[in-house]
Amino acid sequence: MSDELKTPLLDELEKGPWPSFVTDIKSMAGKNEMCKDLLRQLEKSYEDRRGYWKHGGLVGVMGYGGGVIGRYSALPEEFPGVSHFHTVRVNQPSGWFYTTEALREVMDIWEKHGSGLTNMHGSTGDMVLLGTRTEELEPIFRALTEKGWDLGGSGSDLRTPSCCAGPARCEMSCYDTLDMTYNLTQSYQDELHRPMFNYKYKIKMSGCPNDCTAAIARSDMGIIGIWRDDIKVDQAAFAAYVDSGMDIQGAVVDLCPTSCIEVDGKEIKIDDSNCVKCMHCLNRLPKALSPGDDRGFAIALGAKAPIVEGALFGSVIIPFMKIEDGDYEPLHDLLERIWEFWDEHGTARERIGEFIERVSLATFLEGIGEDPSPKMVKAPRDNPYIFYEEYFEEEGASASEE
Amino acid sequence: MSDELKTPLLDELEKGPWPSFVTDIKSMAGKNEMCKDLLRQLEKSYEDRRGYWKHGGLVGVMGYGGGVIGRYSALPEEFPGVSHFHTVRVNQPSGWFYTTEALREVMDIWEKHGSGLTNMHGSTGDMVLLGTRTEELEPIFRALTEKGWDLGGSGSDLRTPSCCAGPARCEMSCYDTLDMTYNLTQSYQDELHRPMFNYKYKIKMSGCPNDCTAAIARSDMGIIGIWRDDIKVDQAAFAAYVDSGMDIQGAVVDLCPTSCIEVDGKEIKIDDSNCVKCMHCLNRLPKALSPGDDRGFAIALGAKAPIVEGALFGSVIIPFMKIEDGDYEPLHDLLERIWEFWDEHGTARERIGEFIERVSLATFLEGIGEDPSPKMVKAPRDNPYIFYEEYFEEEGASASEE
Amino acid sequence: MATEAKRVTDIGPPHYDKFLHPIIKENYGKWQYHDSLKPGVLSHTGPAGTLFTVRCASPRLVSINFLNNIMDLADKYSDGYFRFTSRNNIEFLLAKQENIDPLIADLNAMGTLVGGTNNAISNIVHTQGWVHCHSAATDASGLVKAVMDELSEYFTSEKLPAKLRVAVACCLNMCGAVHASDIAILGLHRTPPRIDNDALPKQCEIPTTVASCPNNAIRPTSVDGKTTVKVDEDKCMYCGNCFTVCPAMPLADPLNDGVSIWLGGKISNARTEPMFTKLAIPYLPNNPPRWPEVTDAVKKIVELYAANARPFERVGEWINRIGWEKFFDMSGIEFTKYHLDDFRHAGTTYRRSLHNRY
Amino acid sequence: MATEAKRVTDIGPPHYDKFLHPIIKENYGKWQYHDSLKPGVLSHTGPAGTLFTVRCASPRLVSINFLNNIMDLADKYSDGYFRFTSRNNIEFLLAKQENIDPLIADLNAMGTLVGGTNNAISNIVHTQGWVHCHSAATDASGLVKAVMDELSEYFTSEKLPAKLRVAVACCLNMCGAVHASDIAILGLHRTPPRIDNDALPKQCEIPTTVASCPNNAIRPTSVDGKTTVKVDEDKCMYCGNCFTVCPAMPLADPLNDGVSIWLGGKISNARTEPMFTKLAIPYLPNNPPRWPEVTDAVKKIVELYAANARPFERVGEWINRIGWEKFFDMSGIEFTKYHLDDFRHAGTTYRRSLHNRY
Ligand code: SRM
Ligand code: SRM
Ligand code: SRM
Ligand code: SRM
Ligand code: SF4
Ligand code: SF4
Ligand code: SF4
Ligand code: SF4
Ligand code: SF4
Ligand code: SF4
Ligand code: SF4
Ligand code: SF4
Repeated sequence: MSDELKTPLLDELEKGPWPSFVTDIKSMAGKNEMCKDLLRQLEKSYEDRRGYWKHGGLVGVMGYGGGVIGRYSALPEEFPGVSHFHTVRVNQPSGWFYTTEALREVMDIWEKHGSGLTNMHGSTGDMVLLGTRTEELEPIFRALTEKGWDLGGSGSDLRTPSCCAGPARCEMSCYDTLDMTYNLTQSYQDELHRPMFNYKYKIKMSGCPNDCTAAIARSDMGIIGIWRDDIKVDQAAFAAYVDSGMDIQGAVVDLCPTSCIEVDGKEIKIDDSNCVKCMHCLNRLPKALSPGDDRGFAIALGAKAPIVEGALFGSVIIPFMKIEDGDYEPLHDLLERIWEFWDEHGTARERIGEFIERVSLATFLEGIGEDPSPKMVKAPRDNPYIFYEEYFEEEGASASEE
Repeated sequence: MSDELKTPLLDELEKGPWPSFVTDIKSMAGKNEMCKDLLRQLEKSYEDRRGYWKHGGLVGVMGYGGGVIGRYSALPEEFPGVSHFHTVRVNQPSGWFYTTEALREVMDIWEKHGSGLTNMHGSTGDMVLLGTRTEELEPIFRALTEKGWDLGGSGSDLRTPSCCAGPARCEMSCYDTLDMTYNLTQSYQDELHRPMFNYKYKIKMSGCPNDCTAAIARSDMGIIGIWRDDIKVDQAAFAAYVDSGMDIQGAVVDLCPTSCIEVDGKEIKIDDSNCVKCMHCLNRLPKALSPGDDRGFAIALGAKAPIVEGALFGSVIIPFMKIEDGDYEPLHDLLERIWEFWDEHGTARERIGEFIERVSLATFLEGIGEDPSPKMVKAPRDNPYIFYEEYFEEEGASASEE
Repeated sequence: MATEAKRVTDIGPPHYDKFLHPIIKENYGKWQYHDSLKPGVLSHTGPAGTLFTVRCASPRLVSINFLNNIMDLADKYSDGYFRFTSRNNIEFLLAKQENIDPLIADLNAMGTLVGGTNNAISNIVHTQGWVHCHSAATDASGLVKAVMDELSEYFTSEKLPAKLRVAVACCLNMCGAVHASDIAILGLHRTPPRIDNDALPKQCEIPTTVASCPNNAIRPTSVDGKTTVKVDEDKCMYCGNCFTVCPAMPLADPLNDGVSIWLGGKISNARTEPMFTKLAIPYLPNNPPRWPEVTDAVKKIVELYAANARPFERVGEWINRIGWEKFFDMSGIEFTKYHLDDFRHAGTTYRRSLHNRY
Repeated sequence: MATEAKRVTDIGPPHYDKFLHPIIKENYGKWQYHDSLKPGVLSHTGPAGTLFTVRCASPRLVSINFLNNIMDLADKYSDGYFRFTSRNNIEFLLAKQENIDPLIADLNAMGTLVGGTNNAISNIVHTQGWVHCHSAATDASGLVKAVMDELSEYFTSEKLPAKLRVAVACCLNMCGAVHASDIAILGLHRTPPRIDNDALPKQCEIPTTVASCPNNAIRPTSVDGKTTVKVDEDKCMYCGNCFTVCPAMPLADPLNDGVSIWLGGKISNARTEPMFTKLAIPYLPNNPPRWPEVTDAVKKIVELYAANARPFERVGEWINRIGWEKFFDMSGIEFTKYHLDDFRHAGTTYRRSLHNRY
């Protein structure tokens, strides 16, 4: 087919202030056939208003079940450059912090073995190398591992954990999100690379309830920083906010969901017993307020997109936990109890959130050996359909478990 | 069996400040064998901690399918006085207003033909005559009708409509609850006396959102007074409340759910466009505030107790409607559209609330010929599972209904 | 003589008109405002003058004797006009203010109480219980009497933060207001139905019976030749719906039937939207004649509420403000797995945010 | 030579430590507060000093060329240290405040924008679309470009009442944040899957395929001898879950695939609990390359929000305060039967109170 590249529709997307992916891909089209045919097939999609990718096939690297998304063009004759166009998911570093030196090494590999296109980053958090051929997969893997990189997750496995900047660049962080992400990723390499679960299991870590990684909405296990004691107040700094003329009443006091803030002159009083740790006052007054000293995290299980039972946010299963002097053992133990119970009683393609709803929270808690707490619910049940387990055997006999 | 009455357990319930039903029933026991055996059987229930009534049998009066609840003792030999102990439901007058003259007539009939015990009133609203024999039913019915009374509902029929004091004794009333109750009861005598529905259908009428008949919680069709224009304000009367030293801020302003009240000195300002007609400010300041002039009612369908899908409150199906110069035709028309659709597509023992949830609100509205309104929901759907009906047949063809 | 007369049907109730006091007729739909004179006494004023209402308690299960005494007083003080309320209290409708106190004196003399208005505990909406219903797991009238004896001071005063509505029902059918009351007392069965395999084939329609179970716990089966049903006991949550349609599946079990306590429901739209009642205490023993465990529990809750809620805060509004966890702490009521919803919309009750008090 | 080396597996990602700027290492976990210097520029201060962050936009679908340009700037201004955000923006981590403006100038020169902080519209969380996914009902990168061209002024300024998070997904799988965003743009199929009866028996597991349907619309059947499946079109809501497990059931339909607009979701716990996104516009035509109907609709909503919401009120918080009905009035968006929920917990969305604005 002719060498020139005609993409009138896509060219429309080179206009406007927002950086253009079309311009960028075009800049590669000279040196890379894949990019050229990608643009051509995409132009056709724009004309016909439909995609031209075949349903993903199973491809990967030796000994791994995940990390690669197979992708083939539905029109290989027309667009040979993208007859194969697989994705390689590379496990990003904690918090997406890089040095140019390290990332250049990855890009050199990718320039050599693939389309040179990427997603920085995928929605789960991986560094996504977009578009290569089956025969390149193994060489890419070797080259990456030599430079200290490894693949991320895909399929029914532990998905690549990700976290917010946390302690590395945020004063709100209630635990070390970067270290926990590194620890869990390293501790569960097998679960990450070899799909053995009922379905995907995503872990996201946010250092506080602002939840900058959307853990409560987008991860099967959201680990979100929280504190148990009182908000720390620097009254001098607060007075400075007052002096600055900021509308403390409107911007802070009135917006506290539990109305537990009082301002008396230049002094702020917080009724911490009614504070629900929403973060708003800390967000508005970062110099005056900060999370307490008794910091840790809560764990919310089961968030997911709507397919198939409807979208779910995570539900609080562990209201509070902390890592004491670097010992992740209790967290690993919990994670393994959860996986074991889900593995044993869950069905194929049943996310943990759907699983908990099906077997019921009470059953799930018993299954993983945790006690019920009112912190796990908005309110107790309002229906009378209670499965009583204690009952009396005969006159005089006392309550007994079935 | 011996004539004396030994009820040591029940006697305990003669103590204490609250009026005692035991003392009262005992006062009848002299003249009425039924009362005596009722106390005896009840005493046995208190000893054994269980009831001794057989499952209701089908009894009634000629040509009626409802109005009587058949009841037989499970221990007729032991307690012959209550071998039959049927309930007769007598349709109460609108708003439970009586004259002694009229009620004495009913009581004379009941003294002659029954136990002399009643429930004033049953939870649905009927005057409940508690305890008589099958052979007395027809005579009771004749005697009642001669005095201008008729039976109420039971079984799968229209249940006896009831209403609050409304315009007869309340300044909040937005429509004539007594008259509508009378009108509907008289207009649907056949539906009330001859069960032909899938299940019971209860109508309760409250004159305003205070809902003093619990229509939103206890009736398949709750007709609840509401107004559309602004709350009427008597600023002088409001000033008087201020002068009285009442805590207007704490008791009124701060409790408005949409914060639409402002008090400026002795003047009250209400942002009616944000008022959700909750009634709280009117309740606190009845002399200063009253419902607007554009009064009518909203209709909420589907309230019920938990059996079997869980309890439901009524959902707003008609956000606003009014009876113009005594013409109930539009309301009758609506009611008949609802019954017809429910009758045709509902299943046995499916209450209208369960029915709407099963077929979906959209389908139900189409079925009865009403348009969707945002007033019918808290918020639009959050799931993407939309059943589109308009679609394109072929290039150029415009949207068409399936 | 009466019974000779021609039989008439479908005449419906008498027209309300003839039961309305003259003052009511004149002020009908024109009432301007109401006042509260003292607990149990209201006045309503309209262009044609003021009507005084005296409200007294009724056990609801009442005899002709009781009603005759009431009617004698109505004749004496309110021109024979009176009414019943939606909570089964009795209201005397007086034209003369000076009749109020003598009427109250006579009512107290006949052994009833005046009150139930404004921020009071009004009469308990309740049901039949062992007095009349085959389905009852407990008695209703007795429970009401035992509980109101404890709470009567809140009926005759208006010292609570807001109205407090109590309901009693004797089985899960909840005839009344249990599902939407500030405090609800619910009798329940806690063991599966026992099947009478001889009676069932005769008395029950198998398909209807099978269909009646919300949890599909009922399956058809045959026992020595007869088609009957069996219940999967792990799936049964004792709702009793099968018994309602099939007499041969009784649930009554004196050893295990019990009483549960529920909280925080409301019906009015005042301030907050209507709310369902939520589980507080899953099981208390069914202990007639005075149910001490139940009355103690209810009284403690009322006192906790009275001491902590803000003005005009209903029980549910109060608990929502402080949070259920705090309520369980303050009340000392144990939070158990039974409190965790596991029915249709259970997921919507889970805490799906970080909003918690620590 | 590299490829000769022994093959290693399961080494995981590099330790984050080596990617942290020296100032970060010293202030690690000890940060005291942050400041906003201007749109896109933040400073974080700790005992060991202050770190400056400059945030620039990225199309996310980026080539080595783009990344090399970025990395050249990182070498030039931030000692080679930089990061990506959870919304795919790029953050340069600067030790020297004086580097901020030159860096911004170079970024603008290379054709990107600086901003996205505080009360701005940040980058759009999005997905693959026609660039890489077989399931796509629309393109993602193109939609994002078209929409952000319209909204860029809100990226480079902080003039909105609060943060405004936009998400795009190209099918109901919603890879990303569509279900919980202030504004979400969702591509969808609107006709049932077309079944390839020749391919299906070979490519698909019948039980899995049947089980995949949330609405039980799929039944096994046999077409000229081969076992395949059929779809009850009245029950199908085009979710595409069957296609995910069975390639022989494609849903793509250029004539009917379209775009929908959703509103009012949020993730943070700030003030209010997280909220799901709700349907605003059920269908807009799928109109590449610039989707004018979609960009117009989104821009109108943003402007309505900007003009009416209170400070720090997210889109969903604003709509909840004024009520959805008022939102539909103000926006002129039509409320249709499609807005009425009819899925699992539909009943919980009904208005079950009298609380309405008239
Ligand atoms: C690449 C990525 C989108 C992107 O452009 O970033 C992606 C791409 C796909 N997702 Fe996803 N998902 C991606 C993040 C998500 C997220 C967001 C997140 O992880 O934070 C979600 C919503 C959260 C969740 O997990 O529910 C998500 C929910 C889904 C679903 C619905 C699953 C569900 O239970 O609701 C599917 C369907 C499935 O699992 O079969 C799916 C399936 C897919 C498949 C594999 C298509 C398929 O049906 O097999 C897509 C491959 C596209 C391709 O050819 O490249 N993807 N997917 C994201 C992964 C990149 C990475 O590893 O970093
Ligand atoms: C008499 C009364 C209780 C009372 O003491 O006041 C009553 C008594 C019975 N109700 Fe009820 N219900 C009574 C008001 C209610 C209410 C309250 C209301 O109407 O405001 C409810 C809850 C609201 C509702 O309708 O859901 C109510 C919900 C039920 C149910 C559950 C129905 C449901 O769909 O949830 C049943 C079971 C059934 O229908 O088979 C039921 C069934 C019964 C039966 C017929 C027992 C049965 O299973 O067949 C009871 C007969 C008892 C007896 O022997 O006298 N009763 N029933 C009330 C009728 C008196 C009257 O006509 O005025
Ligand atoms: C007489 C009666 C209507 C009837 O036709 O029988 C009635 C009468 C009045 N109600 Fe009611 N309500 C009556 C049952 C109800 C019910 C229904 C129920 O309890 O089952 C409710 C809903 C209860 C709930 O929300 O759970 C009810 C919720 C109200 C409210 C809202 C209270 C709140 O703040 O939630 C008011 C307004 C107020 O009291 O401030 C109210 C106000 C009133 C007023 C002040 C209306 C007026 O201006 O006259 C009447 C006297 C109030 C009082 O008793 O303190 N009425 N009222 C009912 C008396 C029952 C009783 O004997 O105690
Ligand atoms: C860099 C980043 C974390 C990361 O590791 O990548 C981040 C960083 C910060 N976030 Fe965030 N948030 C980041 C994604 C998020 C997300 C996740 C998302 O958007 O998908 C959320 C939840 C969004 C939602 O609620 O839907 C998020 C909700 C917040 C909030 C709560 C806003 C609110 O009032 O609802 C705050 C507090 C604030 O801004 O007042 C916050 C505050 C902050 C602060 C001020 C924290 C701090 O003290 O440093 C950081 C700079 C704020 C800013 O950009 O205005 N961050 N932040 C993410 C930047 C994304 C971007 O490029 O724009
Ligand atoms: S989640 Fe909290 S700790 Fe993490 S970046 Fe956001 S605000 Fe900081
Ligand atoms: S964190 Fe939220 S709830 Fe707690 S005091 Fe601050 S604003 Fe109030
Ligand atoms: S519902 Fe309204 S109108 Fe009826 S009695 Fe109660 S307050 Fe009065
Ligand atoms: S009726 Fe309720 S919502 Fe309306 S102004 Fe009064 S208090 Fe506010
Ligand atoms: S609640 Fe149950 S037991 Fe009590 S009257 Fe109603 S049906 Fe009978
Ligand atoms: S009691 Fe209820 S749950 Fe148990 S079998 Fe009968 S209908 Fe089913
Ligand atoms: S949203 Fe759908 S189409 Fe888009 S990437 Fe995810 S699975 Fe593919
Ligand atoms: S698209 Fe969804 S609803 Fe339709 S058949 Fe497939 S799985 Fe079922």
